[in-house]
Amino acid sequence: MDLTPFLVQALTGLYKGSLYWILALGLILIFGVVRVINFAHAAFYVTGSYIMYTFYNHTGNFIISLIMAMVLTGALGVALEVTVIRRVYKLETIYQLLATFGIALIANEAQKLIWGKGVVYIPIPETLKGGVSVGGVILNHYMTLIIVAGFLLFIATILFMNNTVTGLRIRAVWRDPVMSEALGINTKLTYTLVFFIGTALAGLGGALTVPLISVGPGLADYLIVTAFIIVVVAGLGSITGAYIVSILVGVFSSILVLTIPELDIVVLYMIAALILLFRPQGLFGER
Amino acid sequence: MFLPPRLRVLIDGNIIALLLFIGFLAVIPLSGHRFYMYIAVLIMIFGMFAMGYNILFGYAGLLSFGHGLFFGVGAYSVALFTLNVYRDPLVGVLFSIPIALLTSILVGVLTLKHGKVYFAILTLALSMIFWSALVKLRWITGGTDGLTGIPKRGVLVDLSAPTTFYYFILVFFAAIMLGLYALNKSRYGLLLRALGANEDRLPFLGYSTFTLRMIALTVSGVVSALAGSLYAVFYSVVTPDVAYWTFGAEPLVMSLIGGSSYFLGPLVGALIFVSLTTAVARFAEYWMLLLGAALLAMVLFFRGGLLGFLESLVGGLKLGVYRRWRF
Amino acid sequence: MEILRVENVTKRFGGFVAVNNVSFTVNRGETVAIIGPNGAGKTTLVNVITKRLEPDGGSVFFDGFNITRLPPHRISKLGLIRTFQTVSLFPTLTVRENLALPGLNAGTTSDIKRIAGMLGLEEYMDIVVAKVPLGVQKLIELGMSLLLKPKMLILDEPVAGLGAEDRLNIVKVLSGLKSSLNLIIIEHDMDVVFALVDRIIVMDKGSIIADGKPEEVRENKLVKEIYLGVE
Amino acid sequence: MSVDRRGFIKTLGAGVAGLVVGAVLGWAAKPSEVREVTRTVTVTAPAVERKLPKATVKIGVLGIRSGLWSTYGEFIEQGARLAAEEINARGGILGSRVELAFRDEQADVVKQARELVDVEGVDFIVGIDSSGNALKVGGIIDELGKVLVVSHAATHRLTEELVFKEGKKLIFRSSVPVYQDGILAAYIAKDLPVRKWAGINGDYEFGRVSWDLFTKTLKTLRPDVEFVVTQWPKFGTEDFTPFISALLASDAEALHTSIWAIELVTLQRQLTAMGGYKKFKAVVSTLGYSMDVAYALGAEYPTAELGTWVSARYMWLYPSTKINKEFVDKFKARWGKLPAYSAETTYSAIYMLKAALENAVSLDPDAVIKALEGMVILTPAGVRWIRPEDHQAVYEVPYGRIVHKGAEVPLLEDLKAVPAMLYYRHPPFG
Repeated sequence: MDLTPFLVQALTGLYKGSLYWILALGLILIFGVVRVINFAHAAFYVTGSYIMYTFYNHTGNFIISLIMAMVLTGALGVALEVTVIRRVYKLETIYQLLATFGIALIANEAQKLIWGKGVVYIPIPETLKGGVSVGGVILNHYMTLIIVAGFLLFIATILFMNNTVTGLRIRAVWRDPVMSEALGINTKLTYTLVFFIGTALAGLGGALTVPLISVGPGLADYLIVTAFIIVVVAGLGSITGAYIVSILVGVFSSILVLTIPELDIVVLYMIAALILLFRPQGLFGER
Repeated sequence: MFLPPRLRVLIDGNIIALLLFIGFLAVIPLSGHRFYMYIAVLIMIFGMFAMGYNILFGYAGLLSFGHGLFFGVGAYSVALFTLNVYRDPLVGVLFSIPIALLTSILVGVLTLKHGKVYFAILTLALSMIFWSALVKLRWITGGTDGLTGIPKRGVLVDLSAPTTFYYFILVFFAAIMLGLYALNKSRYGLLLRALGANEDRLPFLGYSTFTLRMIALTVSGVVSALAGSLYAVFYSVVTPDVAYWTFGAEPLVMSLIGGSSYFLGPLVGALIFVSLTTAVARFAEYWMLLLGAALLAMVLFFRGGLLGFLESLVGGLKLGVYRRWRF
Repeated sequence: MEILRVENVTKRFGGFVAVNNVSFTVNRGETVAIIGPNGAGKTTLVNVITKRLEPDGGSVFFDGFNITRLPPHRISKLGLIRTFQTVSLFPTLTVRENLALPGLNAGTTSDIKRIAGMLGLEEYMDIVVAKVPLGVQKLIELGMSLLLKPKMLILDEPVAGLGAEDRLNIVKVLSGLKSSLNLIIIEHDMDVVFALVDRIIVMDKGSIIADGKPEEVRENKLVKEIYLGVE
Repeated sequence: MSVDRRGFIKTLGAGVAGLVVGAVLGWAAKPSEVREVTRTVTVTAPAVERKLPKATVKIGVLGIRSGLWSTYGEFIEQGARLAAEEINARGGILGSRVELAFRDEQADVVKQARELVDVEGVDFIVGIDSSGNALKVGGIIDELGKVLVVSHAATHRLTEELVFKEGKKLIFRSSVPVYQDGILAAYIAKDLPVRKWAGINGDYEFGRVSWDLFTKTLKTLRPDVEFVVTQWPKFGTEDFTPFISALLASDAEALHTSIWAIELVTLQRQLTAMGGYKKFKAVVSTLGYSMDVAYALGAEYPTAELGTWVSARYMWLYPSTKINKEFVDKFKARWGKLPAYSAETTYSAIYMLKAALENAVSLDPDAVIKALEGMVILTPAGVRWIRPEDHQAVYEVPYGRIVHKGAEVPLLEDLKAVPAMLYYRHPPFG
């Protein structure tokens, strides 16, 4: 039996998994530290895409546009945190969900007003246009870049969390906000910082995909569902777990497309549900 | 009032308001205005859905993200039954009840053993499986396009005239509302409220929380499924959208808008939700923007829902207060 | 004639042994106090007996039944009832509704009236529990437990956090109950303990270090050292 | 469902009338002659006191106006507005002004349709993007009691089942249905020197039926072909990479797809990036010349060795008639872009209603239905014949090969048209 098709599917799955991971990381940080389930995460993702598109059209510089997309999306996140999200921290979770859901609806429509309803994207950078051919399928360099970027992001996050003072502070608040406050950590500032990081990551994810995925208002509504499933299956609170599960979901769903295309999502959801039934705290979560 | 004490206990502001509302609904067809009849049917169907949902959410304190599952089970069982087994809407709707009962028990066995957070996640996961199965098992469910041609005119009953159909729905609506009111007043109503208020204490009073939760889930699931089956007959079309989690979150939003700690809160919420979406959709383009702003305003300023807001204005409104829900 | 027998019960939290191989028996008609410093394992022991926590080892027998594997609601139905250290009521329900909850299983409206009268709760009946004073809440907790018609009642610090007047009130009620059911009281207030019980079990660091009549325990050197001394 | 050889012969026979119409009025006819014909259509009614009972004719317009597909609602709106403005500038319909009311079909289409009829008091409904929504409104059309002209939704069930089998005579359709994506696509494919086909179509009825009609028709026309791999991404897929690599893992030589709108833009770009255009010698993209896609891909629109064959439900560069040229110019002047297909189909739907009203001189639905049935009308997309049995507007739209000539959008070469009567399915739709 020729295994090349499976290898190819696994590789494209690796790329998709890396995309999920960038989304899931922002979600999990915000959920873990700020304890808000951010329904507007997809809206930030799309905002990142649009900002990337705008800057790229004006400057033609991929790197600058990417940084601007991250920073501006993060700044938007902070603006929202300070004006709205901060006011719902003390409320029951359900109200936080509704507030972020309201923000998502508003953001979708606002994007339509600013960038129009049409489809936008930017070309793949010239230097990355080529690719590696595996069994007749070209693994585009840009896709490889996203796989590498996802992995680097994972390493960077682990290093940041374990080896910097800010990372330590974030972990402390993650573990126990009350105790952290007692120890003199400025939790309010930490929340804002984490919201910045989380939304900037969403912006990064959105910006990175404009060369491959076309952008329209309300695009990521579907993507975000998968990211949520990943966070839950991994266990709320495990960064390493989220990375592993993202990659597994990417690879596994990709192979399902090849093997049982008729039932791919059913199987995926079944497995997710089975995992949750037997380990409701998630694969890597603590009860 | 000159009523025997047993009866007097049963009578409060809720039942009076409910009877007045049912009376009001009963005279709407006299106006001959079909659009208002249409809106009223929507309010009744979503009112049932939200009231059913709130048994679990407002009473028992369990947040379900998967109620689209029950609604969908109701809708698809009436569709499959009337199209393949026996062509009659009434029999179809009644058929959906035992199916919903079995589904509820199955869901309960799978989800109720763990804590509240896990319940929310597990119901979401189960409803997504159901949804994806509806999408993918085309030869049974018609896939994304769903099933069409659910009859209003059947072997036993003919509901094809709009007014007949309206009263058909009204009968179910009134029966369910009065049934829920009786439940609310019964010992189980009290136990379910106690479950929401402090579930950890109940075992030490000799009650199994699992059993109580199962009762709440079953009532909630069956009422939601009934709403779904009526919805399917109403539209004569059913698509997997009804089982998607966003659809399942609508009764939650309705309960919160009306006030989830009030018996009539979900119904009031359904009334507002349906009217509001009808009104803002006239602004064609940007109705989602307005909906988002309305949600945000509610979270920031009117967290007790409309009834909570009214109560804060007119203190001592005896509408039957339950606890506020907490994760 | 024994009513409760605890055999070699152990409960660990991670590496910490909260209850270490504890065994004792309570006979019918006995009123027992469990005392000991904070962290001695008293509440954990009660939690294990009533199955709020799963034991890591040992067995519990009540009224001839092995209750080690029973879920808490079944244990309650056998007549082994407990109260909680921090008041655990249904804060959004009225006092009447709180008292009605046990009644749905065992008592009747007249029982509620009688108990409410005995505890002096009549004036609060239609007020939401969250709005009544702590002392009254403790009484409601007691009333709720009594309405379950217990064979044995375990009271976890029934007077903690109360003023002198409320304490007196509860002690009065409890001494009236002594004759009709078995009481186990966990309490720090030695006046309350000595006023009520026939027997004292002293715990420290998860183990029983003394068990006997109040006067014996009072004279026990070890107890004086580690417990009464501290006080 | 199947279209076998015998079916085609029958089709030809049944289509004689249509072919005659095509021959007389056909797309090659000179503009002046054609105008003469339309005049004969509209002048049949008596000339005395030709007025409608109302001073305004109100038309409800449904389209997708929120979310990822909201461009399509915009196209419908643009076409409808242009038609109404033109008609009103020339004195309306028999002196009555045309007024439009827009609604988002994503906000519960049945509610919107009812509100248009019962509250806004519209006389007609046009538009509707989604097939599901068209079937929902179609299901209650008798309760609404107004003529509905669907101008985008492509499900064959609307006309074949609701109109023809169930007799819901109030429903019409001005746009070509899924025959374009299935049957005509097969006619294009049969001439390509490839044997092994791959397919990627949406996992919903439109996608399924497109592929089904395509494979069955092509197998009849070219028994030597093979269909080696099929993928069914769900509606709203934002990333096609796993599907594409599964397609590329096969030994297929050509690809058929009825994916559309933003999804098609992503599909084409990812197909290019992953080497799809090195592998597939030909690509048939049934809605590839929808203007949102043409504008979005622009100069990057990939071209396969044997051609990227695209079509739509109307294409601005076909036919080269005066009326079409005028329409394109007016549309560009009004909206700044070339007309998308659903703009034309909605524009023509309103002109169909205008012609019917001028003929019937009445707003009575039965009279309007009678006037619409069998109507032959010259529109930008060519001559439309409203087939009386199923109320489907019969006209042809060709396929063409994408070429880049430095224009604002890619252009088409080798336009291949097949007479509409040949590739439309016919009553009784065996």
